[in-house]
Amino acid sequence: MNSAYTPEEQAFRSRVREFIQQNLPDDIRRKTLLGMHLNREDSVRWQKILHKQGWAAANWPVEHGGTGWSATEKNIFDTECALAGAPEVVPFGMKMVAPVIFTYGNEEQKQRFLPDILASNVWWCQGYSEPNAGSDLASLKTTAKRDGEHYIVNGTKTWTTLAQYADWIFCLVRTGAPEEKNQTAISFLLIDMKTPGITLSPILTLDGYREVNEVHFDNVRVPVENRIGEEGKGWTYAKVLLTHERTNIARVAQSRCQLQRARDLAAETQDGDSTLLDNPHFAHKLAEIEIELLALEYTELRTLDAIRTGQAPGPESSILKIKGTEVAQAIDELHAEIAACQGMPYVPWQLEDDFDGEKVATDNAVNSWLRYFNNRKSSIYGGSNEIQKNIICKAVLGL
Amino acid sequence: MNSAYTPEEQAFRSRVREFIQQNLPDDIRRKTLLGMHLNREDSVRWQKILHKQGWAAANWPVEHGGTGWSATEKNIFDTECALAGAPEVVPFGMKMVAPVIFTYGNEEQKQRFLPDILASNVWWCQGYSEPNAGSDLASLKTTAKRDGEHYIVNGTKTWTTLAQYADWIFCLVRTGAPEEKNQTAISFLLIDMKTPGITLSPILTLDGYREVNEVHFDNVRVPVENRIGEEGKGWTYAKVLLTHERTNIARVAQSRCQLQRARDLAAETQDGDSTLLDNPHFAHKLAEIEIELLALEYTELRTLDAIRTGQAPGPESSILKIKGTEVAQAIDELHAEIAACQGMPYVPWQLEDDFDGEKVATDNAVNSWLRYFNNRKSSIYGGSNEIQKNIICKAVLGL
Amino acid sequence: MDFSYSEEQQLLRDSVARFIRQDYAFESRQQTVTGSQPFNRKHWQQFAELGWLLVPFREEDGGLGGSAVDLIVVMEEFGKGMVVEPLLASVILAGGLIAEAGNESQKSDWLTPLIEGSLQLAFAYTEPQSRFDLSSVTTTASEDGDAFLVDGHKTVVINGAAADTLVVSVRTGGQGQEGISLLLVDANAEGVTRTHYKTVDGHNAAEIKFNRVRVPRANLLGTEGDALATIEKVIDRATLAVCAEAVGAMESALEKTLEYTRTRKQFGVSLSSFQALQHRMADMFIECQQARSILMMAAMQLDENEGCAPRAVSAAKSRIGKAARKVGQEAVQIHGGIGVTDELDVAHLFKRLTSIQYLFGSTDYHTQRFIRA
Amino acid sequence: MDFSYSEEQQLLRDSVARFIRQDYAFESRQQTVTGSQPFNRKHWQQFAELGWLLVPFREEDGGLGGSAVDLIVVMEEFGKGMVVEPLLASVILAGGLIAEAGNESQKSDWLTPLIEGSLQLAFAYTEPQSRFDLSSVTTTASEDGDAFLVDGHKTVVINGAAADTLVVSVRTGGQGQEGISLLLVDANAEGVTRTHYKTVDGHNAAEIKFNRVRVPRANLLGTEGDALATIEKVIDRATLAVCAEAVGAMESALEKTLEYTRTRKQFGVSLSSFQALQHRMADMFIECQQARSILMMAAMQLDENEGCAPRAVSAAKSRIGKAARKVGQEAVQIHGGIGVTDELDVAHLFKRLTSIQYLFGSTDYHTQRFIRA
Repeated sequence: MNSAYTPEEQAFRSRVREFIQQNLPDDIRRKTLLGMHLNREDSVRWQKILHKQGWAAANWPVEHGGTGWSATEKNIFDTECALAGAPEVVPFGMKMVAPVIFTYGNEEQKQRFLPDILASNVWWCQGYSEPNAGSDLASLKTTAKRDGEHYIVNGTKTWTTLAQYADWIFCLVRTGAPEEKNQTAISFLLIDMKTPGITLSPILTLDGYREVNEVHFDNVRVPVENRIGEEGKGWTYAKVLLTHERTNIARVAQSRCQLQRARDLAAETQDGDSTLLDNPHFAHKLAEIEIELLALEYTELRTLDAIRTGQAPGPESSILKIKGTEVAQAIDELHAEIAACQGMPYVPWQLEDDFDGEKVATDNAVNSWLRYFNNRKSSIYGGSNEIQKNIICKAVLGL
Repeated sequence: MNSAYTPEEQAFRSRVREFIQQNLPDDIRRKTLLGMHLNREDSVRWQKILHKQGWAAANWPVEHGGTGWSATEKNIFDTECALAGAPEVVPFGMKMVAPVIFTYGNEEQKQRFLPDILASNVWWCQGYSEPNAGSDLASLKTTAKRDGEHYIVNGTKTWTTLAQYADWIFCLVRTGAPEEKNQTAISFLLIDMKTPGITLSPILTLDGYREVNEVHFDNVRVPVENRIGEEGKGWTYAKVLLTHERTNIARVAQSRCQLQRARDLAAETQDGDSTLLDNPHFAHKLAEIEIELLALEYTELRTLDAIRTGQAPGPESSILKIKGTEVAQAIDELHAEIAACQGMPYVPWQLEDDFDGEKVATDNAVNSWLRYFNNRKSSIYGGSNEIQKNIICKAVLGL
Repeated sequence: MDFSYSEEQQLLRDSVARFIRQDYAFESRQQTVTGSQPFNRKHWQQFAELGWLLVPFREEDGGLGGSAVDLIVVMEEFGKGMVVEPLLASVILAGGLIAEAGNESQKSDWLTPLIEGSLQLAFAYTEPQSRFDLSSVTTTASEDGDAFLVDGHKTVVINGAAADTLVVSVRTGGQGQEGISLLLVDANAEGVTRTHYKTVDGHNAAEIKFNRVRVPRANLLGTEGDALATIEKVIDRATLAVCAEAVGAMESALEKTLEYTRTRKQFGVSLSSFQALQHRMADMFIECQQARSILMMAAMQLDENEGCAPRAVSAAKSRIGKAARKVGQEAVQIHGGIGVTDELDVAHLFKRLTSIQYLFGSTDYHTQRFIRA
Repeated sequence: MDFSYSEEQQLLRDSVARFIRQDYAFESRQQTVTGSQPFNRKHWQQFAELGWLLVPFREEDGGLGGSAVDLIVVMEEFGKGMVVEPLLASVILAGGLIAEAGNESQKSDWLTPLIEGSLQLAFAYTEPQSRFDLSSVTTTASEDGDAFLVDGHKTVVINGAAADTLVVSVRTGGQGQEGISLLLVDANAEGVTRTHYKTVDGHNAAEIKFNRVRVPRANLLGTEGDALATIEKVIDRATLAVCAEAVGAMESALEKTLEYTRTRKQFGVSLSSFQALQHRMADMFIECQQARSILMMAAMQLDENEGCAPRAVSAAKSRIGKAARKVGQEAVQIHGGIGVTDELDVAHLFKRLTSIQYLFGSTDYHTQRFIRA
């Protein structure tokens, strides 16, 4: 048993660190460290920088332009990005639809779609969830009826993140009868967002941000050639990839970075006759979170080690999801507490680069409450923590 | 809305306080404040002192020798007893079987049993629970078969507290067929513990104390005249009285008294360069418990006020049970923390009055861990906190 | 001992509850919040007409008696409706200071129009560095003939956008707890700069800077240099008021969560049938009940036993802050996705409950104040 | 990076696990605990024969290497079986001090028989006032020719009833962290008074008083007055050892709880079908996993990076103490009535987990030490 990285891994870490230091634009770093929402241009700019370096697609095989990194290398890359304030990859194209395309798509589809994803020329969004379905994906109602060489798509998708930026959407649609089982009735379609009949309704999250949308399909004509794989097999494709390739679930490095910021801010925050970091109760809370994060880091490393030695990660990733969100939310609360009432002003515009008015509170303070509010989602989205506990009960504890 | 006691109530409080101060034996006070188990002699001695004063039976009607106190007066009495270190009434005779006898018993039974209960001449124990039944009382297996003017009782009761002291036991037994419903198949019997065929197996609690027993009945002959009320109605009698007359569930005054002791002990406990009470984190924990207890005290007073104005206490008593045990257990843990490793020696005998050896640690330290261990039962016995939450969900929240 | 509301209090409660039900639906509240006005002035007129602006004041000041219990009756219902009209900031806080420390002329100049509904006030006291320390005042008032010249910066002044007159805490000398005074300052006076905004929970507020603002000596509230005790007393009452607001908001959040889980189906059954969620809602219920109990304790102590006010209020704020955090977070979590959207009332209850956790001192601050008290 | 045990470690683990399974059933453990002997000496001979007494020592001291990872391999299995034989007190603590600070002659006089299984040691260091402060030593050793005279009182000395020789921390001068020394004291020397007892979790211990006990200068371990760093280092290793023991005990408690809820019926269905209990057992599982992770972190730090030992060990003890509390309490609560009886193994796991929460510093103490480290 030893915790040392190999010399090759250490050298790789240095290379990543150096590259980010030299190439990450300051404005993007600032926004990322503050925990602001990045706009399309920010995300694409950084992704193109990575692409130039050949590091755009950490999770793709080399043959399609991916890095071919091991799980440990991916973890090192994610860690260094997070610690340095580099944004995460927008996952919809790179991590979600691309693996479906290169695994189940035909040659023509691979050549048509993958290069633009790799180069971040095209923004994708995801059309899985539907209204009133919650964590229960089984009751898909959006239909795709065959009409010659097209499908006619009707229905509504929801919780579609940043659909307002998207050029394309990948959708699960019902090509079979309503009563048919998902395993044979669902197909996987790629749809151009400019197709007539698609409209968006924004949904604001509780921090006032347009993070998600409803996407309405009203007799939208989609060429059959945009279907991935066989008709009726879409559920299976999506399922395989949902449980696969969930890297950086625990978000250890992001949390470490935010915890360090909290410590620094607390040290500058007056609290009575001293600073907040000197308040023994606050320091105790901070230390408990730091210790929890340390444990989580090693839980993650244990999982990586299991992957390395060929054991499937399996339901242990539920622990990473639960504890990862709990720790991140606890750190968000520390930031909210540091800001205290200075976090109350709702002035998100003052955080933008082009704001030239007078700021009413520090950017840290203003964003800390918004971030605390927004990040309540993390224990709900992507399989709520309740669902994760059910998975542990069933798959690990045999209950 | 006001929180003031009436002048009559205040005068009553003074009388109770004064009486306890003048009449409570020091050795009993010491044991009670330490949280030690009292033996039979201790309990009876104090109960007889109360009896002489006419205060033995707070929950009995005046006609049978009770005090006739209001809910508020009972609360004042319980509070003053707890704060002064007077033991609680042993409930099995006074609070459990007596109300069944004076409500459902015949005249002969009342005259035969009540005076000895009132005067604490006879020790009773309870025969409700059976092995493998848990919180589920529905599956009673102990049988009572009619044989002329006797019942022949066979079966086993368990969790019978202090049965080793008992002269009599009151039992729920099955006089109907095994498949018959409890509402018609269960009878309520009073059984002399000296009857041939009764044997006890002690069950030690995790602090090593013989707190409970299994009571085995092997063809035990019980005169039919010892049955209370009608045959087959015992379940109903027991149910009515189980939900009735649960006073001092929250144990606010006991907790207040123990919290004050914890504060005093922490102030005397060296912790690094200062005392434990000066440790900001410890002080914070203590304050949080104190505040929770304050809230609980007012939750209890609100319930008393509801009783006073004729509203039934109802399922709100589940809150008192849950929070009461949580607070008490939290205070037990404070005591365990104050003692720290000084609580490790298992030497309960050094707490007894007749111990004349050398003590290996303070009585407080030695008993604090035992008390912490033993009191884990409080969230399990008498309807576990899980059962109480089920009650709240069903009866209050309509789930 | 009597834990019930008087007949008058019941009428008051019913009247506020009726207003919330009939005139303060969530959608119309959101229109106010996202609109350009600080709040809905029609509602304010209703408050005046219904007599609610009288509630916080003693009879000799033209009020209804001003008991703490009266206060929590109104604020609890306000909490359920998430009312953003500035009863707390204008009337309880700023009005409370004038009632507490003002002379007769000041009361007739400012309290009378306030109670009539024609004047808006705000209390400008927090500064960027002050956090929860009421004695951390760096805004100065230096003597200049028969006036003061005020310089400084006040932050997150609730109702600061709407206020006609500000009550400002200033340092007229001394250090720490000594030398703090209160001045009535025209919000539109020369040298006053206000930057308006809404808070995350929909109240209007402002950053206010004072640059050699001339304030006549007649506008000094109470004795010069001796205002801290007055401020503490009024802040304690305001703290009780937000505690009551939180109790109302929590009960509303619980009720909506219960309702949602009863109707929402997942995997073919209603969410409310999942025992793990049931027990968590039972925990929320217990939190609400414990919060209500300690609120009543604090209100009664304020009315009966003023000497115990700091300790009682801090106990209540600490306990209710804890409950507000738990109930708010759980209500959102149990609602799932919809719970983190701007369109759901529960998300806004959660945000208001967060603000209340920090207003007038955080949960930890009040636990520590309780230890010292 | 490699989180797996070496082949030798796996063999060691299997060997300890086999012993627990075959020779250390709960009932026979209880016979030892309630019996009059400090522990089962036959077991101790087995430990010696199986080579387990060699595990904590470096090869140059006649040991097997003494890595921290080796240590946790053994202690985790001991935790599952609630072993009361004094590997921790006699070998890791007292033996560790001799290995760390002793000269060759001392090692051959005490370490050799210890490893062979013929000698019992104990480390007498806590005093009634000392709580977790290792520098709080009032037991004095004053010079008397070529010897020391020892006076003082040591409390809760684990294995103090069985020990032949005591390692005693004494003050030979100075104040605070300076002037602390270690002496090897014959447990049966004149002036030594021992009061024996069992601890709540079944280990043997003693109160030990020293009254002008004469100890030859040759029995001084290490440099006079300079022992604190040695003590801290050895206590850190012992702390890691009880952390490992806790991880084993927690996993055992969880496993027994799962098994109980699967078989136990209530209201006609098995307890394990209640979702509220399921989620709580999922929480217990997560606690166990987080505890195991931080244990591995600390063990690896001790082996690879000694300078970080205090911080790593305190992180582990703090986190594992929290887990021990939760898992122990929940295991008892979910078992219900049977969980609070002496006859159930889970009740004894709970008691041992409680002791571990406090041994070598409480959870809060280690959180605070982590902050300072």
